This record gives sequence, structure tokens and C-alpha cells, in this order.
Amino acid sequence: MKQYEYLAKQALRDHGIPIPPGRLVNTPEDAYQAVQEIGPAALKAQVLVGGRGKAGGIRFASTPDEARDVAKAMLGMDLKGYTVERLYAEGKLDIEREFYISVTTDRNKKVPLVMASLAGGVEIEDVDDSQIVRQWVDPRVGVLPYFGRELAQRLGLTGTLARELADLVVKLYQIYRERDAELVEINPLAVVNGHLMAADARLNIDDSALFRHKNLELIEEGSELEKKVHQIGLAFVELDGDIAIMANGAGMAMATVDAIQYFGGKPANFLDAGGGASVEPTAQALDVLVSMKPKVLFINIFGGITRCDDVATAILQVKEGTGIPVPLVVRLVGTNEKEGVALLEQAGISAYSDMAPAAERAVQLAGEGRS
Amino acid sequence: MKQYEYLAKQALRDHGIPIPPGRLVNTPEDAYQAVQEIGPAALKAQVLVGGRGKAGGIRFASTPDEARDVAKAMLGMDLKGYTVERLYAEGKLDIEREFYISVTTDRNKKVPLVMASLAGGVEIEDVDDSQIVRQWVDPRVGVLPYFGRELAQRLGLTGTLARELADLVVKLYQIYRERDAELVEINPLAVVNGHLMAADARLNIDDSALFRHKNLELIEEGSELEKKVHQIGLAFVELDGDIAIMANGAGMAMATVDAIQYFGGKPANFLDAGGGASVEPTAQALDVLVSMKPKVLFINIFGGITRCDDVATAILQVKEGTGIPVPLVVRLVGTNEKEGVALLEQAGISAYSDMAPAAERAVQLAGEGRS
Amino acid sequence: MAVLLTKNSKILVQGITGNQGRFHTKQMLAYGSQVVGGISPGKAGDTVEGVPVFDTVETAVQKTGANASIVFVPAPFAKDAAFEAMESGIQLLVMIPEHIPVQDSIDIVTRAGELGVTVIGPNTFGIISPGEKTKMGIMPNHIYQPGPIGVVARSGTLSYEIAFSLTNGGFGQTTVVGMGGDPVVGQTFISVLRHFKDDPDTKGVVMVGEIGGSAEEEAAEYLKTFGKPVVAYLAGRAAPPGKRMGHAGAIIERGRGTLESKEKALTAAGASVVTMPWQVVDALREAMAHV
Amino acid sequence: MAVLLTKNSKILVQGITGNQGRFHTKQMLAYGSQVVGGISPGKAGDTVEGVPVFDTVETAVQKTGANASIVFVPAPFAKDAAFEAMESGIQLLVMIPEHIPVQDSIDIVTRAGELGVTVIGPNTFGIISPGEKTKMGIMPNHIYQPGPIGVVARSGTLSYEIAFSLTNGGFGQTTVVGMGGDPVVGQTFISVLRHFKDDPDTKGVVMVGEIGGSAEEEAAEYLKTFGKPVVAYLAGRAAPPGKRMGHAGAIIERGRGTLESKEKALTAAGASVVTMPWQVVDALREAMAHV
Repeated sequence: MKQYEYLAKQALRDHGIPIPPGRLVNTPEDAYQAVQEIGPAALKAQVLVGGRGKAGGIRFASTPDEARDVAKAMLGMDLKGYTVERLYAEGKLDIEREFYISVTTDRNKKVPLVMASLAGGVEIEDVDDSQIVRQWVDPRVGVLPYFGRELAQRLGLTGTLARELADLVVKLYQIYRERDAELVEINPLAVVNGHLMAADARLNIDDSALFRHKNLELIEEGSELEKKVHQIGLAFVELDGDIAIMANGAGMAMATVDAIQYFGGKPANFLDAGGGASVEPTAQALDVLVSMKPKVLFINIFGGITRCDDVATAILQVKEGTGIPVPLVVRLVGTNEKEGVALLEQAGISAYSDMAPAAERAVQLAGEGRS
Repeated sequence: MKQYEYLAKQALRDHGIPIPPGRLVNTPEDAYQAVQEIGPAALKAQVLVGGRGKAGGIRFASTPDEARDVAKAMLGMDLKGYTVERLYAEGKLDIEREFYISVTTDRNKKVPLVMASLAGGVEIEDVDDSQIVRQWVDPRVGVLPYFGRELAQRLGLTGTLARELADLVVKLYQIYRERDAELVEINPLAVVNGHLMAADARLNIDDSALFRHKNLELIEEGSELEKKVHQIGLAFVELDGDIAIMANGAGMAMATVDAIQYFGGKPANFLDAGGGASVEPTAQALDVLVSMKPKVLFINIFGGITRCDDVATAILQVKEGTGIPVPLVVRLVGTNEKEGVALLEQAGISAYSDMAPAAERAVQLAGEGRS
Repeated sequence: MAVLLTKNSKILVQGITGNQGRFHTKQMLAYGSQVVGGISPGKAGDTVEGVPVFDTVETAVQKTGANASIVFVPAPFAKDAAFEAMESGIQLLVMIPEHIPVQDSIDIVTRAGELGVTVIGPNTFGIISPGEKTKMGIMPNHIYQPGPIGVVARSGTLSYEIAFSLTNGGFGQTTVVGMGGDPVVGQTFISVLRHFKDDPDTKGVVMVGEIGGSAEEEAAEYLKTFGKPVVAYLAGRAAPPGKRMGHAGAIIERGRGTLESKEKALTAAGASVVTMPWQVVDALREAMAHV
Repeated sequence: MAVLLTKNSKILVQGITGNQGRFHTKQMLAYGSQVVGGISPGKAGDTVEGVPVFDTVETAVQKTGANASIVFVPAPFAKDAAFEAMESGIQLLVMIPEHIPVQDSIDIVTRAGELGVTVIGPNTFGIISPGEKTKMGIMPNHIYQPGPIGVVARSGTLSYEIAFSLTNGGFGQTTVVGMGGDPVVGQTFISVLRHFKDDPDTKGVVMVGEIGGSAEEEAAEYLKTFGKPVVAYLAGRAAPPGKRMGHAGAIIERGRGTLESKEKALTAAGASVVTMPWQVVDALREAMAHV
């Protein structure tokens, strides 16, 4: 779960990492007061999209009156599909240098990874590899100050900056560890008056660990439709095609999307109905797919834990309820296959047992494909 | 640093371990209000002495008025040499069973040790070894709930009590670890209405770790004299004899006390002047020894880091300042021995180079010993 | 005839009295797995499908000589269960739950490394050795068949699809290993491939990968000296960058983990990479013919 | 001619630019110790007594091939320094500071066990091998002399007293080890005695113990099969129970750690236990005569 910039900054401050003076702004009046208190400031839209600056999501205000006007213009504006509901007013900084630092999990080495660079201020993937210093953390040891001193040395920092970096990386790792962060990133890590300060920050919390961070406000990314399906408890991603797809299991769902595209069709979505979903959520998910008004609805099930008769029942439930006003292609094999196929056939739906011809047929019905 | 009962209980509560309702009582009026709020209560003197109950440090009050009277009597009373300054009013419990549990450090195995017994309510050293369950903690793993389930199983607990114990030991270890405890002990761990509750608690904090627990109120044990020497930064214990002793290093100081006793003398104190103490604290310590009005003052120095001339200077400083109105025996060898001995001789003090005859002479001068 | 899990594996079920634990204990017993005990604190003395229930893994190991355990407890308690198993001497640990916090998985995997414990998962369908008639997992029993092919997969249903097509295509399996879909799991393609390399009965291997991470790229490096035919299928060809496709692991992030880079690396290492799941059998037949 | 510390030990000084670090670097060099580098963050490039200073142990080890380190940093930073040394490959670590939190010492000692690092201390005067003309510690240089006696002690000045009396009595030392006065330290009497047993040049051993804990009792068990003469002196005979005599370790608590129990155990194991420090030499002479 990505955290808004102001929440990420708050986490840094709570752990003793210096941040610029800032205020959360919910109304134009807040903006007025914020600039009155902290002086000329950047007003930054609190939305979870990249490239916020270029899209007009960061504007400056020198006076309280100007801040009020700017906030008026920004609050409620649309930024790459997201409505700006909050701003963060942050004092203007006289930045001397811009570094980069982050802690994340290395999936291959299965340990935390600290990345740092003297070339900060741009996305880290735009930084040449030779300018990035990587140090892996032994989780048994954690990050002690010496780790930071070694990091500073590799970066070529000395004196105050080296000392401050050593201290900062200890705290950054505490945030990563204690807050179950997938990523905690300071970019730019600014040098202001010869001291380190977190000019911008990202903090992504591990969704699976939210149960032990109950004080966190829930922030959901994604389209309204995606949020709706996530609430059913299923993984769902909107794509830009017109063949709606349901499959069970993340791998199968990905393979199904791949298969539709393989035959020249355009997948409308990724939907993992779960490895063992029961009738109700499956029916709810189908309802959402129908509401997308696709050209074709393609259901691809390999029943392991999932029972084919449950899937069939869900299909019939939706068909008799909301209705399925588009061509339907079903591939159904595995546990209770016979029962499921029989149920569908009674309703006039014939099911495929192989994935390839089923996917091909779905593409054909959508009027797409190679033929 | 030992914590008062009410502070130990507060620590337990902060970590989610159930404690009886209680209020800190500084005045008789506090006691009145406390009993008004929590009903019939025990008023417990907050002093760091054992056997508090037998010495009259725990009394009961059924009504607010009674509580006021009892508190009036108890506040300011002397309990084994300590003045009672605070009481802790605690709701009366209907205790069904009394268990014991503690976490401490096993000095031999160099890991934390959890001890538990179903025979609680008495000092653990009075419990037969066969009734005590010991489980050592792997510090790399810490205490997870399964550790507590194993403990409960060994104790023979089942059902609710087993579940609660498993949960409690996790929290107890957190206190031990996060608060740098030498000992955290719940005794009795009471069963009240079928649930576990900490009826009494001890919490001793590692003095060396106080720098990272700056919010802790400093609590000093010991006599006024001991507190005074501790403030100089030296280790000091009052004994009940009349030969005052100063030595450098804890082992040497112990050996010196032993030597005085060996020759039949009565040591007045243990004083470790430190492995490398300079003139000033040494002189201050000598001042304290003189103020004890001993029969003899015995100084036993093997100069390693400690310089013999520094010790001699300190002795002369005190002699010329406060004065040393009792016989003085000095044994002085090691680093800068010649310079030190020369300084003393100029002032008419002759120094021994061997420990045995020096100690024997000190005992003689005190009019004690075997002869 | 198998890697990691054999008929000598004496299996515990942690969380045996829950719905999932109960159901899969029955399925495992039906398949032939040697399930010797179950754990459910407070339920010692009960039995589930004839399997005795214990309060702690420690006792279960003492009483049954178990050396393997499969964990079905809810994710928030999974770390506790995993450590209980490892500290009690379990050597093969299958972690079924999804949504285990990554920090917990890091701790589990780190400790497993210290103790030499093999962890399968978390967020896995488990491991099955058809020739040994034993499984630890939630996979359907009927789709596997003994034979010479090792299968290692990241995700569940997709591996069923492929295992079933192998079975139908006449390729039985030595062992099928589900590594699990989480960002941090106990196994890597390489660690599993090593076992397949050492197993004389495994004549060829199917890898089922997906976008995200760089496990496939690292495996490719190892494959250069593997010496047995390998067919790889990778899911997520059509996945857009930056979107999580179900698995926490399945995401193309910051230019890493693309299908192209994986495909390229595997092909260069001599693996036969197919585009669609139903092409695996033909590709395998061809690869095996060249041996 | 020595245990643990030999003339091949290449020594770093962590905290070399502090008063203590500077002073004892000089003393160690004067004694003959091979001090190859010092650590003081931010002071890289400086020298102390001709010894080059580095910012990190990592670099110092790379540049000098150091395998041992002595720590002089203030107690709150000691854990950091110890881990820096251990993670950089240091094999012999002497921790001088007193007042290191016990939890930190537990972490240090646990990690040392994992990595096979020998930790002397914390709160120790260090270790000296007179015959090899090398020391890591704060002990005075002039009181030792090469010879056949191993000395292992808990406390500093008292060990000086005894070492000096050994020297004056004609008993030189192979190695003198200060275990340290803290409740949790890296060594036990047993771990040090093992080295003395294996060292052919060590013909007899003097143990300097004290009240508190049960290290002496455990050592007694080991002494039964030690095979070399041992003289033990224990301090704290006159110490009252429940009072801490300076060392955090030196306390008779809850009936444990009394002098009587230690004395009894050691005597039963064949050690010659003396009552006063000045009796050590005579007892040793007698014990060695019986060999």
C-alpha cells in the first residue's frame, strides 16, 4: 500500500530523519496559513502517480494570498485520472546537492537491499549503474551505524555528510523493518546548508502486513472498478481491450491474458478468481466483468481446489440475474468437471476442455484475431 | 536499577499484560480517592526492600476513610531503613492459584532464561527445583508464541491458562529485551476468575543501558554514603566493620576486604577506586572514607593504569585538606611506584610493597586480629 | 524417483483442525502421504482422519519421528508456526498460506538457511512426488503420474494445467515443486534444479516461470551446466509494466522482470522456451529426443 | 608458546584516536604487539604512533590483512564496533569497555558464536602472551615474563597482583587471559582452559575467580579431565550476599555463586585452592612438583 508523500515524510520525521517544514493542506485557507507559518512553499498534490511535477501537480506560492489561490486551483483538479484531495505545503529549500537512498527487499537474495547514489533527484532507473552503490543487509544483524559508514565510504562521502548518512541509514532500515515497508525511498536526499534532509520520500507498506499496522489509513490505488473487485477480495487489473477474462490462480489468469493476445485478441482485464473461490465471489466478479460491457466474456478454469460445479453455478446465477448480454466462452476442467459441464449444458452453454481452442474461439467471437 | 512495584506494573500494562486496578498514592487524600475508585485495596509501600509485607509495608483498607488513615500512618514511616514516600493502592484480588514466571540472563549460557513454576507466591529460591521449568531463549529467534505453548505444556497447563501463558511470555520477553531488564519477574502470577494476572512484579533495569532509557526516573538503592560515592562514579558497599579500605579494581578491592578479614580484622567497606582513577575522584573517595570515622584507613594499590604518584597526590591532598585523623596504612606498587612512594615519604608516610604485611599491619593498628 | 519429498518423509500438519488442514489431510492420506501427526494447540488427544493431534510440534516430533511439516495456519501466525517447526527439528517445511508479511518470510528463510531446513513456499500449492505416492500440498491428486520429468513452478493452477498436459502427453513426473508466488520464498529455480540434476530418475525438467524479479535470469546462468533438457514456459507476456498481476511477485517494476529478458536468457542457456502452456508437451518431446 | 594471541596476530585498534586508544596503542607497540591499523571514522589518512588510521574496519582489513581487533570506543557504541569487526572478518576481538549493556553483549557473543570469532571481554584488561611479545589490552607491560604458566582471570588489577607475584616467584606465563567482569562475556573458564590444555608449552594454570555466577563450578567439572596442575584463587570471601562488589558479575544472589560452593567444586576436581593471593606461588610450586 503506497503512502502519500506527507505520510512518508511523517514516518521519516517520527524516526528522527530531518525533513523540510511542511503542512497538510485540505482547504485554500489551510494553504494560506501554511505559507504564513513556513514562508514561500511548494504546494504538492498528494496523489499516488508518478511524474506529478510535469503534470502540474507541484506549484509554488510566495505569499499566503498566492497560496490560497494556488490551492483553490489545485484542490479538486484531475491529475492523470486521480482527483487531488489534499496538498502538502512544504518550505522551499536551497538545495546544494541531490542524493538518492532507499531500502527495499531483494527478492533473489531474500534479504533487504540498501541502494544509494550521489546522483539523486531523478528516478533511480535513470541513473547509470556505475553510480549506484548497493549494500545488502544480513537480517540477523540488521543495520548498525558501521553499515552506514561503509556505505558513505563507498559513495565517497566524508565529514558531516558521511556521519549523517551513517545515522540516517540506520533509521531508514528501522522504518523498513518496523513498518513492514516494501520500499522506503528518499529521493532527492538533499544537502541543505551542508546537512542531509529528505526532500521527497516514498513509503510502500506490505499489504500482507497491514494487520499489524492498524493505525494506518487505508489508501487504495487503481480505478473505481479495480477497487470494487479488490473489495470482493480478488486480484483485478483493468487492461485496455474488450475481451473480459476470468481465470483461477494468478498464473492461470496471466496465461489466459497471454493466450487471448496470442490469438490476436485484446484482453480487457486480468482477474484472478482465486485458487479456491466459492460461488458467491465468483458470481460477484462475473457481475463486474459484465458491467465492463466487453465484446466477449471468457472464463478459463482449471479446477484444483476450485470446483467446476461451483463455477458453473456462479455463471448460471449471473446469467439468470443480471444477465450475460455478450457471447460467453467457457473452458472448464478439473475437480467436479462432469457436474459443472452438465449444469452448463442444461442452460445451453457448451464448455471447452482445452485452453487453446477456447481462447481462439473467444477472439473469433470478438471479431478480432488473425483470421 | 531496581524499579518500584508500581513502575514494574506500569511496564507490564504497557506491554499488554493484565494487572490489577491500582493507583499511585502520594498523600492520604490520594489513598481516599483510590479506594473510592477501585474499592477495597491493599496499600503497598513503594520501597526496594524484600519482606515488605512482614515488616508492615502492606496494609489493607476497605473504605476510603480507612484508606486515608492507613496512608497517613504509612507515608513517612521507616521500613528497614528506607523512608516510605509513596504507596501503591491496588484492588483486592480473589486469587485462585499462584504461579511464578520470570525472564533473566543466564550468565553461563549467555542467553536469556525463562523460569516458570506452578508453585508461585513464595521466593523462587524456596521452590523445589523439580517444580521449576526452565527454558532458554535463542536470542536469534527471541520468544514467539510457540515458546510459550511449550512452556505451558511443560508446566502442565491447558486451555485458557495455557493460551494466556503463551501470550504473556512473549510480552514478558519484549519487556526484558526492549527495556534492557536484568530481571522481569511476576510473582505471584495469579489466577483470578480463571485468567492470568500479575499480582506482584519486579523489574530491574541494566544500569549500563540507562543511556537508552532516558525517560526512566533514576532510583538509587543503598545508604546515603553509598549514594554519595556512587555519584563520584565509584563502586562502594558499606560493611559493618571499622577498617576503611580503598583499592583499585573490583577484584583487588574484594581481595583486600578478604585479606583484612583473613587477618582477623573487620572491613568497614568495599571501595573500588577504579582501574585508572585520577587524583580528584580518588581524593573524594578518601574524604568519604575518613568521614566514616574508621579505626584505620587501608589503601591497597597495584598500579596498572592507575599511577602510584596520582594516588600519593590524592592521599596528601586529603591529609592536608580534611585531614586523616586515623592511622593510615598504604601499600603502593606498580606504575610510577618510585615517584609515589617518594611523595608519601616526604610527608612521613611509609608505604608497603607487599599486600600481606600491609593488611596485617592495618588489622593490628585497629587493635583487632589474631595476636 | 523423487527429490526433497519421498515416501520416507513423515509429515505433520500444522493447523490440522482448521477447514483447510482437515480437508487436505484427507487428500494427502488418500494420495498416500505418510501424515503422522497434526498440531492444534489445545486439541492434543483428538484425531483428524485417524491422525493424532498434538499441542506442540516438539511433542509431535518426539512421539512420531516426523521430519516434515505442512503449515495451514492463518498468515499472521505463520511465522510462529514456521519457527516452531524449524526449532523442533523439521527438515522440510511447506508453507501454504498466502499474505504472509515479507519481513516474516525473510526471517523464516534466513533461519531456514542457518538450520539447513528446506522451505517450500510461502504461498505455494506445495510439492508432490507421484512415483513415491506422496505429496505435501493442496494440488488435485488425479492430474499427476509417475515418470521422468521434474517440474518447478512459481504459481499453482498454471502448474496444474501444465502437469496435467504432461500427464496426458505421456510424461509422468518425478517431483513437482511449487516455489510459491510471494516476493520472498524459500526456494529458487536454481536450488530446485540442483536437486533435479542430482536425481538420476529425472530425465528432463519443465520450468514454469512468470514476469517479475530475476529468478529466471539467474536460473539461466545455472542451466548452462545443467546437462538435462529443459522446457520453460513463462506467464505474463501481455502484462503491462507497473501492475501487479495477482502475485506480489508478478510485477514488471522499473524495467526489471520483463518477459523478454527472461526468455532471452533462458534461450541463450539452451532451454526451449515456449509461448503458450499447451506447447510444453511438444517442446519437451522434441528436447528429450535430442538427448 | 601462547594461546589465542600470537606474534602472527595482526591487530587493529578501534577508537585509536581517543585518549585510551592512543595511549594503549603506544603501550602495545612498546610491548611488541603487531598493531597494523586503527579505526576512527572521519580520520582516515591520519597516523597514531606511526599506525595508519582508517574510516572502517572493512578497509583496514583489506589494506592490512588484520585478523584481530581491540575495541576502545565508549560503551554505547561498542556493539556497533564489535559487529563491524566481526562482519569484516576479524577472528580475535578484545572488548575493553565497561558498562556495555548486557543485551548488547548477548548479541555480540551470539554472533561471535555463529561466526567462530573469539571474544575477550567485555570489561576486560585483555590478553597478553609474554613469550610472543604481544598483547592486546591495558595491562602494565613490566609485570609479565615468558614461562610455562597459563593464567585466566575474571578481574584486572587482581590478575596483575597475581601475575606479578608469579613473575617474582619465577613462574613466567604463556598467556594471561582476562575474561572480563561483566555478567555476559565471550569466554568461560572452560573455553580458555581448553586452549591451555592443547598448548604444549603451558605446564600449569592459575585461575583467578570470584563470587557470583557458577562459572567456577562449571570449570571444576571440566578440570577433572584437564591433566595439568591448577591453582585457583577466588576473591569475595568476605562479601555479603545481595551486594554487588563492583563487577556486575560479582554478586551472591539468591544463594548462588557463593565462595564455598566454588571452592568445594574446584577442590573436588583436584585444583589447589588458596585463600589469599600471595599464596598462589607456593601452591603452584607444590602442584608443579607433583607432576
